[in-house]
Amino acid sequence: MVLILALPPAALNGQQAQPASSRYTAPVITDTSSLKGPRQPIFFRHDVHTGQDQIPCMYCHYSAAISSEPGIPALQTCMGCHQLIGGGPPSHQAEIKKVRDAWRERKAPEWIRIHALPGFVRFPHMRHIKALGTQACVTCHGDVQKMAQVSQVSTLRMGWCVRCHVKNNVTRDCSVCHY
Amino acid sequence: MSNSVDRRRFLKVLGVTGAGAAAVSACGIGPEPTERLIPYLIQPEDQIPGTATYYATTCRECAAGCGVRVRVREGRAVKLEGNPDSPINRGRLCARGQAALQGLYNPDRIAHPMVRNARGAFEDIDWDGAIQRLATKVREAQGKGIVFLTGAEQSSFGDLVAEWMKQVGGRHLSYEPFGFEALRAGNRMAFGTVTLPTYDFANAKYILSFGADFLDTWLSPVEFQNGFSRAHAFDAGRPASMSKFVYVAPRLSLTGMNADEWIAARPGTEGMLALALAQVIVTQHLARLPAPPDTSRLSALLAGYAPRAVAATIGIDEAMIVRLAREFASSGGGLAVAGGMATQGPNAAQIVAAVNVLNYAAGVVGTLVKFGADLAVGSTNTFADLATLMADMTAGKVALVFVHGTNPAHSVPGAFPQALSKVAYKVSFASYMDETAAACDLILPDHHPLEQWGDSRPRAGITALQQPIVQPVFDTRPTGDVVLKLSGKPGTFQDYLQARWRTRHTTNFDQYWMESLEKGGIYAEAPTRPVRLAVDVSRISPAPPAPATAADQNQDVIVFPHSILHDGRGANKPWLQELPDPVSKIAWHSWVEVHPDTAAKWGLATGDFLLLKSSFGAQKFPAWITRSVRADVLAVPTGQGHTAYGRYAKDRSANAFELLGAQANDYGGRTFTVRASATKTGDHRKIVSTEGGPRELGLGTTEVLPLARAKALHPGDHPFHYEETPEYAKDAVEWWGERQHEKASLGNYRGEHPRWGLAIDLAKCTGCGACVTACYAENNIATVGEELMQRGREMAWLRLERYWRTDEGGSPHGAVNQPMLCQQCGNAPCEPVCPVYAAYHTPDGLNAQVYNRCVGTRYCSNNCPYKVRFFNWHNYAERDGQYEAFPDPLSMLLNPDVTVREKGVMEKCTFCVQRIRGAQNQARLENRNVRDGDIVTACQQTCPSDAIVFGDLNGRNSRVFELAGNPRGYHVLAGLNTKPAITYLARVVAEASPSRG
Amino acid sequence: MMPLPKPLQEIFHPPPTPGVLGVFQYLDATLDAIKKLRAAGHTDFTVYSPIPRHEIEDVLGQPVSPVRMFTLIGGIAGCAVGAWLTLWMSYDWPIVLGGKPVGSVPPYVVIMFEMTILFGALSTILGILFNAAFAARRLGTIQYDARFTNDRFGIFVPAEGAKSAPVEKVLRDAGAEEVRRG
Amino acid sequence: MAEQHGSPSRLTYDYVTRTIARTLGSPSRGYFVLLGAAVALLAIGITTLVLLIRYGLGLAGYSHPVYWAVYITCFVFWVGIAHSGTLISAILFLFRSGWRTAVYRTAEAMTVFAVMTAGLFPLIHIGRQWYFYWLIPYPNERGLWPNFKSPLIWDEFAIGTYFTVSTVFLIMGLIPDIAAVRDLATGWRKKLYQLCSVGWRGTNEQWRHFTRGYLYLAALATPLVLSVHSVVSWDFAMAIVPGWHATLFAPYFVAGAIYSGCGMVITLLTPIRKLFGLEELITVKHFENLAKLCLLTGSIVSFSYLTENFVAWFSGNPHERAAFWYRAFGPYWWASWTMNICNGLLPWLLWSKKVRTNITALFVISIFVNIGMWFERYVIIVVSLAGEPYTTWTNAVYNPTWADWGIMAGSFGWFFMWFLLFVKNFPAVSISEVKEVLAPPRSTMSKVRA
Repeated sequence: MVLILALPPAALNGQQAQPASSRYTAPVITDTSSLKGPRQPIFFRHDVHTGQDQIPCMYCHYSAAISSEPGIPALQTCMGCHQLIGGGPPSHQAEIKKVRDAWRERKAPEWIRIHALPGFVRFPHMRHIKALGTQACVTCHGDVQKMAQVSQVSTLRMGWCVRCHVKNNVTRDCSVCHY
Repeated sequence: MSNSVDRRRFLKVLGVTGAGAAAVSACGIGPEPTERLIPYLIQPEDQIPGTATYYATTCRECAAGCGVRVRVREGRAVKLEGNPDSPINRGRLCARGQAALQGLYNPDRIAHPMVRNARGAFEDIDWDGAIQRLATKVREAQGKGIVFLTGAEQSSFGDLVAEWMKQVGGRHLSYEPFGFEALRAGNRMAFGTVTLPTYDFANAKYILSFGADFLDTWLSPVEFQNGFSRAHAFDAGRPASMSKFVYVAPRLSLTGMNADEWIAARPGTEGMLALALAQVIVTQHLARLPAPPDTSRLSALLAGYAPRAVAATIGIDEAMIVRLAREFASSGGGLAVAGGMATQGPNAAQIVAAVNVLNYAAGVVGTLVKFGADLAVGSTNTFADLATLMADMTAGKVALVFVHGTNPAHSVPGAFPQALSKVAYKVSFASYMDETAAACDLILPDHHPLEQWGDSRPRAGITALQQPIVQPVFDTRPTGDVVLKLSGKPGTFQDYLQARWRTRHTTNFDQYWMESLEKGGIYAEAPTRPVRLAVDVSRISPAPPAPATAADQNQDVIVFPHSILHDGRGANKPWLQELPDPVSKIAWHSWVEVHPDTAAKWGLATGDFLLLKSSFGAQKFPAWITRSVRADVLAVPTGQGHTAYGRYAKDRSANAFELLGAQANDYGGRTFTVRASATKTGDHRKIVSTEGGPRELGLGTTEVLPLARAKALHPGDHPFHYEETPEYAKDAVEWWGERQHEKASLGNYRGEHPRWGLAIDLAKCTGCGACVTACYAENNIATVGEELMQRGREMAWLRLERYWRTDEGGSPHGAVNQPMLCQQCGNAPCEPVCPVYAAYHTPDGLNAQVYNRCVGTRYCSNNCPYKVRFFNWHNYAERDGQYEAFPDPLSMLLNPDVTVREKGVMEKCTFCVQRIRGAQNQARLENRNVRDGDIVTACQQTCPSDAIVFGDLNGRNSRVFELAGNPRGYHVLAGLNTKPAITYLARVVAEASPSRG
Repeated sequence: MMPLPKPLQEIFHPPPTPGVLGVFQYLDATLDAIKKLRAAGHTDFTVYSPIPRHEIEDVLGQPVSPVRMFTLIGGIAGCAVGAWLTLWMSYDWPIVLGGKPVGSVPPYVVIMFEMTILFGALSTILGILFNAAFAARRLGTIQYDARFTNDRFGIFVPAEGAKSAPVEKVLRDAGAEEVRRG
Repeated sequence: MAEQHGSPSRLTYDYVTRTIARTLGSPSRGYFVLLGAAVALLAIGITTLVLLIRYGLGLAGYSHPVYWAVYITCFVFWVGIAHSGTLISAILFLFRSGWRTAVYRTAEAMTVFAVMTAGLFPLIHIGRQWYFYWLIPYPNERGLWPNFKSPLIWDEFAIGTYFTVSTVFLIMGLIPDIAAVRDLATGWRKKLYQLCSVGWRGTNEQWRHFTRGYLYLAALATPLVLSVHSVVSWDFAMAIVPGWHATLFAPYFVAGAIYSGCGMVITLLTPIRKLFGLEELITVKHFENLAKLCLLTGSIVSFSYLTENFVAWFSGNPHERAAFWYRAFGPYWWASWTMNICNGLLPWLLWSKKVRTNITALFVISIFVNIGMWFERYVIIVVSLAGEPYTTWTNAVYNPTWADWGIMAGSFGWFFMWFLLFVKNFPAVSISEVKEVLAPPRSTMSKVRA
């Protein structure tokens, strides 16, 4: 068993790399009931990880740029950092403890799926990232960097896809997505 | 794959990536409900979600030992493809190999170890308890006779078993129902060696088969088919070198169908014919004579076989014998092969010996017949050994028997179960509850070959490796581990295997091991061993013995191995059951082949049951009336008639092995030709046959060119253009077509696009059916079962149409096999009639079918002249539904890149569009264009004959573009102006009269 | 029944129109009466008949019904809608089928034709309803007899007070079976 | 034959009104038995449909490559039935055929209900019935439209238009009659008819617009009736299946439709006339005229059969020849010969005046006409597909199953249910138009008689 212990550079050097003024600071959330989106088994803060700590999306969802699937990071990826990082506020610490417990018990958390396409649609993530760049996740997934809890912001319905394809003058051949 | 997860967990992990999870979602193309995403604990290093990984391993479906590459997605094996590194199959695979996946994910696999309780029923037992119990039994049985029965096992596992048996004082027996004993005995008679040589079909200039079905069941079918099609292919570009193929046998098999000439000699006289040919060659000095002692031995042997003397007995005329001999010898590389099941009568060994003599006389032993590169299947135990074992068991000399990887209770029905019942304790390592396992006391289910370590030595020089591709699907254990544990040795079978491999390569082993795993084994060319004629060769006497049976048993019945189900091991795989037999086109059932003259005599129609009764047993088979069998014989395939084995195999038709005796014959083999009485029972069955009705018109569907004509073709010739648009209308149609296309280039369609196309060489296609199964596997095509198939509901996107080539009397010489699939027409008739644009033309020239848009008017299929569209009459993906085609865990082999179709939608071939899009996505990532050869369709990939080529018809440098311009090329039903993207290259047939010499 | 609010009351239950109703048994008598009424300068009378008779139309001297304009306009509009529907929708998402042009007029003629008929027929109905309703603005306020849909003809002449006597006389003279005032 | 001056004196306006209004009286037990039978058939159909939707169309007998079968056969059959109604009411109206007045209402009601029945079949026969609305050009989120090049969309427009126009045509004709019934009725019926008669009183203004409008409707319905079955025939003629792909199809189908429609009118009128005692209004003369129409259209159909076969032979196209050979002598020979005998030979009996004026004989013939026409569609659809000679490898084994017959039975139940409800609630014979062909009451004539 090999653990990836290296930390992302941004997480380690973030404070030096970014001037404090432009840094986004994720709020400490006490009342989670008002947040949009489904409640996940672990209150994973995308806004903390990618907004505040500036970890690029591709660090965890590494296959989005090379595969049709973005993949859900393995628990091992979480533990890569959280073996060392225990979190600041107590609420954060509690959630990180859940991660560590899961790792110890070898029981992966069952995330609730938010973005789902019907089985007859193919969405090659890598083609979109290739064309739009690694920052383009927000186009469909919304500003996850500021979401304490991720919710679906786009309809992900066909008309929504097609409008973007038409606007960008790329193919709307049916068999690109449906086969 | 080091972390172990239980099966339930494993199934859940599959949900990891979600999209494409249509594969496991029951509602098919309906929207899926919110699901849970369960991440890996540790991401497997070599797997990227949504991207396939390929692992090399070895196919264990038969003894040929083809290399395979397994396509793995999210921990599931979804497709098998041939391993191009393997010198045996060169990247190709047969239908049986493709279907290995259905063995892995078979719903009828034994999920736990089981033991027979006091009431005689099986109950689950835990592994430790089972092994403990077994250890006791082994201790008790020591000295009272222990036998370990395996299938063909030239492998480390076989060696381990042999070692252990030695340790406990037992014996190891390997048994193959079709063990090629006649070949071994014939080789001993002619050359004094019992090994099985390798045959070099690729370099043969003339092929003469005496019943050897080397394309379907004989020794190493994929390898031989690949070689055969290279020898037998016609290529206008190179100096025309199509090798003629003559088939001598009482019935046409898949191999026989591909012959240029079929000689239906009287059964049993094939050896006499071979010697007669040798006689002509020797006396007319058609080949260089062998060295002196052989010359005299040859003359002595051949003296009595002058064509004139034997012609009447053989049943063909003298002139033909002389012609064949001349053709064979003058070709400068004639290869004669013998020993197929169709000729495995009591004198089969003599026939093989005679054919060996013919090869020897023609001087190809050592060049085309390579002793030295011996085939492993030749070192299994003979049927005589099994007969001895049965006698021992009956006599109570065996106290404990282990059965692994073989099912003798099915192939030797009656005798074997009876003998087995006399054994005190029976242990089975079967993966399925087959007839033998059902008669055992303890079942310790083995891993499937795709789940475990192993190796095999299919032929001298080659050791193929086998590695676990997926997590075990059920609570099974590798038998190797069990044996090691029982023999008190430490470690697992993996350790044992590696230790053995370490002895081959002591330095830098890890690298060597990784390289071997990547390549799928180590491949070396074994040196050819020279052989000489045996001293007593003159004792060869292949005349058929007079039958000595009861007077009413007046019919010769040939029991031949089913080319798809083989001895019956494929019977529980729905892909194989649903794949029609290449010759009879019958699926899901057995049959008996009856010549129309015989049928007329008995008043039989196709489907009428015939009761065959030999001295050993009686079985009923529905008749298939065909001219592809001699009038004086009946032929029955093996494969069906299981009384256990699983839901797809059980109680299906009749077991042809019942007709055979359990006694070994004088060369130690089993006689597969019996005398039997045949009685019409009066029952009738609508057998599932996909064969077309009597409306065969041959109008622009299949084209056949005589060899001489094909040779005369020059690049730029278009012999088949006569059937395209008539001259007078040509200009108008062309002008109109141009105008239409101009107007059609709008929107999406503007700009440069490829036009995907296929070229299919009918001169190479043998009709083996590998492509059909590959298509089922790649495209999640549902199998519908016998009842629905009887109603014409089969879903085969790609079907093989078999058209007999007949003489004036209607007797076939052979057949032309035409793979028929969606032609992706440029002017597709199916498209404009769809009211909702579900069938439409893509910019890259595909005739796409948008499943989720389809409402199911079925107009497209009505308007398709090729009839290659298939409708989902029921929901074949519905969980536990009445029509479910993928019961758990079969659903795990569904391709996540292909939508599983819902009921009520039309589906069809789209040239594996998922592979096209995958290659385009990859090319885009790498900032390049798709290259010719990047995209390989499933059918092309597996085709053992390399008959199918895919590519871009607009790419001037593509292989398919070149083939589309071949003078032999034609379009099916070109007169309809559909402009298909598939170019067929006409079949070429070497005529009966010699073209030279 | 609840009395309706006043403005609605006036619309749905207008006060009866005063006048004289003549019931005729015979067609020729009816025609005679019409001629006489017209000669006497009456234009605003209503003729009831169980079936349409061209003789009545002739003596009334009515112009041809404007319904035909509705039919014409509806038909032309339908044809245009058919053409727009087919061509616009084809080019909105151009998809090539069977090597045919995206906007292919010959097949669309069928749709255009059907739409012509559909719109033509519907606007004809509208025309009938509209015209009949417009003309019948006094319908329901004038006297009616249930026999008019069976076998009697009738003429209603709006007249008040003193003016009704001469009208009554004309109707009687022409051969009215019955003359009612109301 | 504009006016029947010599008609018997009993046929007065009042007699006509009361005779026809009498048909709306309390239903007899026999009526309820018939209605119950129709509803029972409909229940069978609905049950079958539910099973079809649940388990898939595979319950029916379909077999590759016979992908259209009994359902489409029934569809064309019912569309065909629908044709005589509008023909009689519109075309004969334009030709001023007086005899149509007694029969046109029944025929027209039959048209509407037959189209209603026919229209269900395409919905039932598609694989995913719940997505039938994708065939309609409605603005949707996906931005997709239907394909107007597909004959199925033409069909949808043609059938839709035909249903709409024939319905409004029927309703228009009904209005004066409902008013007449209203003026005789009492109780709840009076209220109902009051509502349905939309204020009809037979004023000169109403008649002026009504007669004009009716004329234009008839003028529009005439090309429509010819186009609808042409479009239906193009479902087949536009395809490349030998046996379908023929320019002859449009006129051939239209003639066949009218032929079967007239047959059905005879089948329906015979019992209605008896049950409702309408012998005075619907006379043998009317039946004879219908029979003549049958004879004419039947002859066109027979001629089309000959032409089809001749062209298949004369074209020299081997596929065409094979298709027609298969049709006549293949495994479905019985269907073709049923069709040939019922449609090709039977109409010849109608040359005899004796047969034409014998209502029992006509009734029997009309039933055979219907059977024959059903088989015509069966032969064209099923047999052409089964014997499709392009691909020599397909092996058709088509046999209808209970699911085919269940839906077909349901369609008859559906049709007859509506028809029975109609004839009991609305005048099945036009009151005003029958009066139109009578001599109007004139004082001079009555004086002479007196």
